[in-house]
Amino acid sequence: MPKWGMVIDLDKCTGCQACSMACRVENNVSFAGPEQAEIGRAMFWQEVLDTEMHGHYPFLETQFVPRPCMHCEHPPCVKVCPVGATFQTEDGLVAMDYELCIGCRMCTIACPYAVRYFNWLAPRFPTPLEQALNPDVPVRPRGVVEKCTFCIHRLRAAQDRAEKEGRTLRDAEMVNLPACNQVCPAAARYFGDLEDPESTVSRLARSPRAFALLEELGTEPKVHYLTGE
Amino acid sequence: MRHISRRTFLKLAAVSATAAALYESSGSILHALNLIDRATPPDDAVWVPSVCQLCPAECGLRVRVVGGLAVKIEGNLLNPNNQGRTCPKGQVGLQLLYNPDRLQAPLKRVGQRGEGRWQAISWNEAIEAVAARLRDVRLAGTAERTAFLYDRPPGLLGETIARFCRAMGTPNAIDARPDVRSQALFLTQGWDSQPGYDLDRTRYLLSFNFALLESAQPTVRLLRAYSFIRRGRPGDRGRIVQIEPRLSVTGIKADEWVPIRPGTEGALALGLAWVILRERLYDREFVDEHCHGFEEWSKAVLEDYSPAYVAALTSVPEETIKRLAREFAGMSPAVAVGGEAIDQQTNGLASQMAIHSLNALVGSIDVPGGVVMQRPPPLTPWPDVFMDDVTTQGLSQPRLDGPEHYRLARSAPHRLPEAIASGDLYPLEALLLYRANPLHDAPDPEAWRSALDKVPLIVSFDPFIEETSAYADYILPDHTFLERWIAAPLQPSLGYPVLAVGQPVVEPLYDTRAFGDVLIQLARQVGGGPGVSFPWSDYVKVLRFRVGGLVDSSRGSIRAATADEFWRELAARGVWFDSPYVFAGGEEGNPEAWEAVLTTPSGKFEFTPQAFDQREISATPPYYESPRYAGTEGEYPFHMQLYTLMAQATGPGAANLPHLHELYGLHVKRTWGNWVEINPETAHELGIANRDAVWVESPVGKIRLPARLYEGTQAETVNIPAGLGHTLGGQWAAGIGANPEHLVDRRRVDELSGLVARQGVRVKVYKAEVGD
Amino acid sequence: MTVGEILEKIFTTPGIGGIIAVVVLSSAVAIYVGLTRWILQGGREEAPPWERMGWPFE
Amino acid sequence: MAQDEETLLLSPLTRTSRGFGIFIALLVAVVLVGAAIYGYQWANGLSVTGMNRPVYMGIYIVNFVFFIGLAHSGTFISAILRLVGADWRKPLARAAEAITVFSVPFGAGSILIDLGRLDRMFNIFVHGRFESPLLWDVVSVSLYLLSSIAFFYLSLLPDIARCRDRLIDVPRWQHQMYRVLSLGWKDHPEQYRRLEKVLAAMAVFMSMLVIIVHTVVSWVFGMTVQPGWHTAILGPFFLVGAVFSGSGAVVVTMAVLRRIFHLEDVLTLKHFDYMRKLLIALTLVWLYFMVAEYLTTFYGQEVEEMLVFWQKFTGTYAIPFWVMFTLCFAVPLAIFLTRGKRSIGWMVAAGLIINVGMWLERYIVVVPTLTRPRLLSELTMGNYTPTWVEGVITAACFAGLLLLYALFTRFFPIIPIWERSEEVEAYLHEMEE
Repeated sequence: MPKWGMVIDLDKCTGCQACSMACRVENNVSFAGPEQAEIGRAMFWQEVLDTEMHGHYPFLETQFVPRPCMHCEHPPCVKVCPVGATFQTEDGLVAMDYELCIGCRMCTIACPYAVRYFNWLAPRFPTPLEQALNPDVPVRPRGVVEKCTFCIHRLRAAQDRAEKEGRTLRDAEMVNLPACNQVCPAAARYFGDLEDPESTVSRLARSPRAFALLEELGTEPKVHYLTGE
Repeated sequence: MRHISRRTFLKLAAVSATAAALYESSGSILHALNLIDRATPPDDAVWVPSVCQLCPAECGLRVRVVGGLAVKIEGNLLNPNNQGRTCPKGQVGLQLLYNPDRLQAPLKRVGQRGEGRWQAISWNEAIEAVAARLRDVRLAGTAERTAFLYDRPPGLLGETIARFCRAMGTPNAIDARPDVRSQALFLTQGWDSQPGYDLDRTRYLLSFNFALLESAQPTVRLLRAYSFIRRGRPGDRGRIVQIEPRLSVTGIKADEWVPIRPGTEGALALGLAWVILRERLYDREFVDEHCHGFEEWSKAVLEDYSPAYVAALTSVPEETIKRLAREFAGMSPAVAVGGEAIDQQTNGLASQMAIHSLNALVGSIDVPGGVVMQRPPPLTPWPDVFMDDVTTQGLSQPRLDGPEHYRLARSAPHRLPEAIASGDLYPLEALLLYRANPLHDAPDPEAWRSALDKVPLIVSFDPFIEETSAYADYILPDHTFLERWIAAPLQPSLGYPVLAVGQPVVEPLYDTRAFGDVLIQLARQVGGGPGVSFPWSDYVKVLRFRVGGLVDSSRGSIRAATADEFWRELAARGVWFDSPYVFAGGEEGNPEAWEAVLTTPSGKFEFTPQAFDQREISATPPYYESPRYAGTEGEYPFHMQLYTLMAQATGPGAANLPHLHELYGLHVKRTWGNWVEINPETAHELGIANRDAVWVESPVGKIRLPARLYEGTQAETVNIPAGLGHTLGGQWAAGIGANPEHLVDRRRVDELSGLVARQGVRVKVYKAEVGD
Repeated sequence: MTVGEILEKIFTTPGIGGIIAVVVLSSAVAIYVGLTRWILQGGREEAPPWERMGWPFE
Repeated sequence: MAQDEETLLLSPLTRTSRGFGIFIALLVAVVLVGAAIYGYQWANGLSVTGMNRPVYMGIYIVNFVFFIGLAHSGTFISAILRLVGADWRKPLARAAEAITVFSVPFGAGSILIDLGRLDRMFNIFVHGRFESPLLWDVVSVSLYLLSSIAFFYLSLLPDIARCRDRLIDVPRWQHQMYRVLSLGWKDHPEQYRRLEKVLAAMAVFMSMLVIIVHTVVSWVFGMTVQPGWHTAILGPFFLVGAVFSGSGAVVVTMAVLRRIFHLEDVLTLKHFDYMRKLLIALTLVWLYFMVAEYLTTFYGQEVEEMLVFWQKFTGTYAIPFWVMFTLCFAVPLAIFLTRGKRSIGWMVAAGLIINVGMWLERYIVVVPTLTRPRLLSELTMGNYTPTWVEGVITAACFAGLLLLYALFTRFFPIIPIWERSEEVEAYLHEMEE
């Protein structure tokens, strides 16, 4: 059974946010609008975080950190969900069942990476914008929690295709898998099977530059980062 | 743990959508139903090639179309420009296509100008009405009284507009956004285009205010080049030095940020040259063989631009100047790149020349990792336009905007308001606007308004009602780019010729028409000379005609026996290119290529351009003069720097894309609107706190913005992202942010290039009282 | 299946938690009703007249 | 005990004063408004609250914790003091238990108000995962509610019977009510014996339940790894806080009853002095936990923990934090050591102040942590200001609590009669021999 993971090279990342945008469009995330965004209700399953500026003028430093869901091996969010609306798939993805979610938001406060978003409002796609919705992805109703799925719909489609052709997914096919990965202009992202020691991701994850966010919490994130310089 | 198959997942999808439908208190049932049936897996998905037109980079796209609806945009893997990737703008094209605020049919003004009362009319009516007026202007023998103002027309449409005007017999094809870097390259190398850079092999990138990771184009190519410099060459991480007045995203990602006084970048370049000359670090071979006027130039530089003097001018420490010069000369291949912001100073052209001269000094002209000359695709040239007396007579007239008032200007849009208002030269009968929105993009909207009032006929082709189109008498709405054909040559970057071709990915949503087609229909409707000059029935025919050149060249990525076959293949792939680039210099360089690369009168790189002498220019090398700013230092203590963010698209409707607003300002954490960056200490002295509302006031106007205390700001500058602050243009454009263009004094102009010194404005900043 | 696995299942399997909740609460109700009845049954002889109309707790 | 005292205790059940009527009307009005506003929230979703990302929990959750805490007063007074055999509790026992029975529902209700999809509430029983602290909450809180009702009702039985027998001239429906609710209680010694037995047994059980319930409430936060929450002290601290605010509430109730029912000679200054001493102890214990928690955090100096720490001590939440400290510690202690000794008025003031302070304490526990999530970025740094909707609904919850309480006192003797009557004492005495 594969373990899907991602590697993000912070040295290549240019903070352009194409990943955030591709994710939104691919996953039918609606925009919050000025007022709602101002009070922190904008949703970015894949959000680019900008660390605080440090150093002394003019030698200032900050880092852009693209942050998808870490798809932890030990996800704190899954533990606290009272109804199993968020769960771990066999291949280690932390998925959501929007049908079960009761909107208690335990998962949102349990996730140390703040990757989980709550639908405070009904999704907004003023006509005819709804025509651009991705037919492979459900539109989440108001009152439930949603999050990055590593574009599970693309992954499953690719797996089905491979299955028909009687093979397993090739490392080369990964470049088109999650939308954020496919779009990255700096090619700073890599996606693939961490179980396969030969895959690009597992090789990069072993690099001396590799680290993960909040490793100390023992969540075993499946998103690894490569440091700048 | 559960295994969730794609099918069950989609089932969940469907169910959730139903739930959404049932639960929604907002949103119509129809809308909800729509969500449901959209949540079933598509079997008829197709990918259609297109070309992005949300910025001038024109990346190749692939659009996923399901059941006749466009549902996702990806990059076109075959296009060497963006290699299957896009920037954030590229992702939201569908929000333009399916934008609720699009015009749905041609409009005729019924109320007063700008009053906003319109009447939908048929295309035949519209075209006949406009054509009739244009015809009258021609028949009166005053063809020059029609003017066409355009702003960064996509693909080959610029040429089409030029031909249209020429055919109509008017010299007034006016570029609303003239470009200076191509003038610099024209003077020094005889190339009338911007320089390209072979960045993938550059080891030292000396960027003078070049927005490598923000607004510079071609965007995706540059982002890719950045990551390649960093990690594409094991063991050689490259070095990027960002010289600019504000710490931009590029500066953040660069190895070093060198803050500099706005407008003095040229002086710094000359200071670096001084060190390189004095320490004899320059490429003698290149200078001896391929340069003209070097002696004269270097003498002048060595006399006037000692590091001490330059340090005083630029506020860059003397030591830094020396170090940068040595690094630049020592770490080859190195390139010096001048950004767009430098154009927009009163010394823009001279500065760009000074910066580009550095490349010649270290022999980085047309060598791997250096400057390259972007070759255009071998398109079939246009046939000559039909010249009747009216046309000839009209073309012989002086241009309304009078670029000749400046030594090297090709167009001077900022002079139009007076020219039109006074009518001294000749009155303007008709003004056509394509993607030009002077009431928002240009300084002094008042002057523009009173000028527009003087024009009997104003026609706009905007698919949205924006500030200027609101003043039009007729709006003939263009398709959005996903509904029309386009052929776009690559912007200067890779060097070898690339032509991206886009086609309609969906049926037009509304009763709109492709601008190219409308232009042809107008010409034919006007009849006479113009009709003859446009023998093609529609724009696709024009493209097929021009692409014929590629077929005949029988070069590049597509070879085909017949033109039809070639066209089919081109449409299917969405791109043609002819790689690799052949360098003139370097080890395996091809010396014959020099003739093509250096097309100046001397056939050399001209430090002292002979083009100047031809135009009787008194200026002496290196032509640099200190910048002149609008506003006095006493009254207006800050330099205002305008810049463009990655999330700022261009063209009509570009400010009406909600997704882009929502990730607008990453580095200052502000979305949905722009802001003014202030140095924290300075702000403290002014009693301004983060997020306070402040007034930014220049000698010609003032705007209200939220303040952002940003460490990457020099004490004597403030920075404002430009592009927002629309008053019209759609529900997400109007009233979002403030428009700094209106703080610019259009009388401050670069006397050489004729460009308004958009960056040469001084402002004062003070806290806004509650209520005002 | 080891005890550990069983325990894990009890905690992690969706539905079991619900069953536990229902069982606990309903048994509590049962117990309290039982106790009440037991208390009331103390000294059921010489029941006052108004008790004769047959009350479920009789 | 004297016949006339019993008459006195039953007197409120026979007439309604005009003031009382107005009071009830007011409360009903507030509750109805609250209900309407909840309808508004239902229609527009939680977007009408001030909650956002990352502050995913607001004053609804604060109310939940507070009401559950308040509830413990009753159980504490009646059960725990019953165990230690403090007889002076007897007159207040019921008044206190009433607080429990009427505030737990609003605690549980607050959670439902906070749900994004109330329509799917029953998924908790259909798909419930016991690994989730929320399940523990559901079980323990509902169990607590059931048990308190049973405990309360049983101890009320004999007095309902008394009403049935003594109050013949009340309206028919009221008498009918007594008849039904008294379940045919016959004042038989054996019944009293069994009742005493059961109550004694339940007292033990309830006391344990209090501890479990409030610890579990704290675990909703404590089980996450968020800074400021992920500490073992949270449980005990919540418990102490609960008993603290509960006892404060008891003092207030005592005074109110004393005034309304002229129980000057039933609830004497002596009783208030007992409470005073108890509260002094609790104030100090509260301080002890306070110091223990924050000193540990401060000494450890973990980056993320300190961000929350400073949010409370000097940051956005400094004002509520220090107000909370003053109201929970400084002011009450001062009162108890000085004026409180003699003046019931001051005791009441202290009781109220403590509860305001404790509500603030819950707020300080819940919100600041959420404003400083681990992954640092201004984009995920939150602020939270409750909206008027949350305000109104909160007010309605408190009004609802008062309403139920007032109605109870109107129809049932709020001071236990049987537990204090000589006859019963006598019976039980015989039993022992």
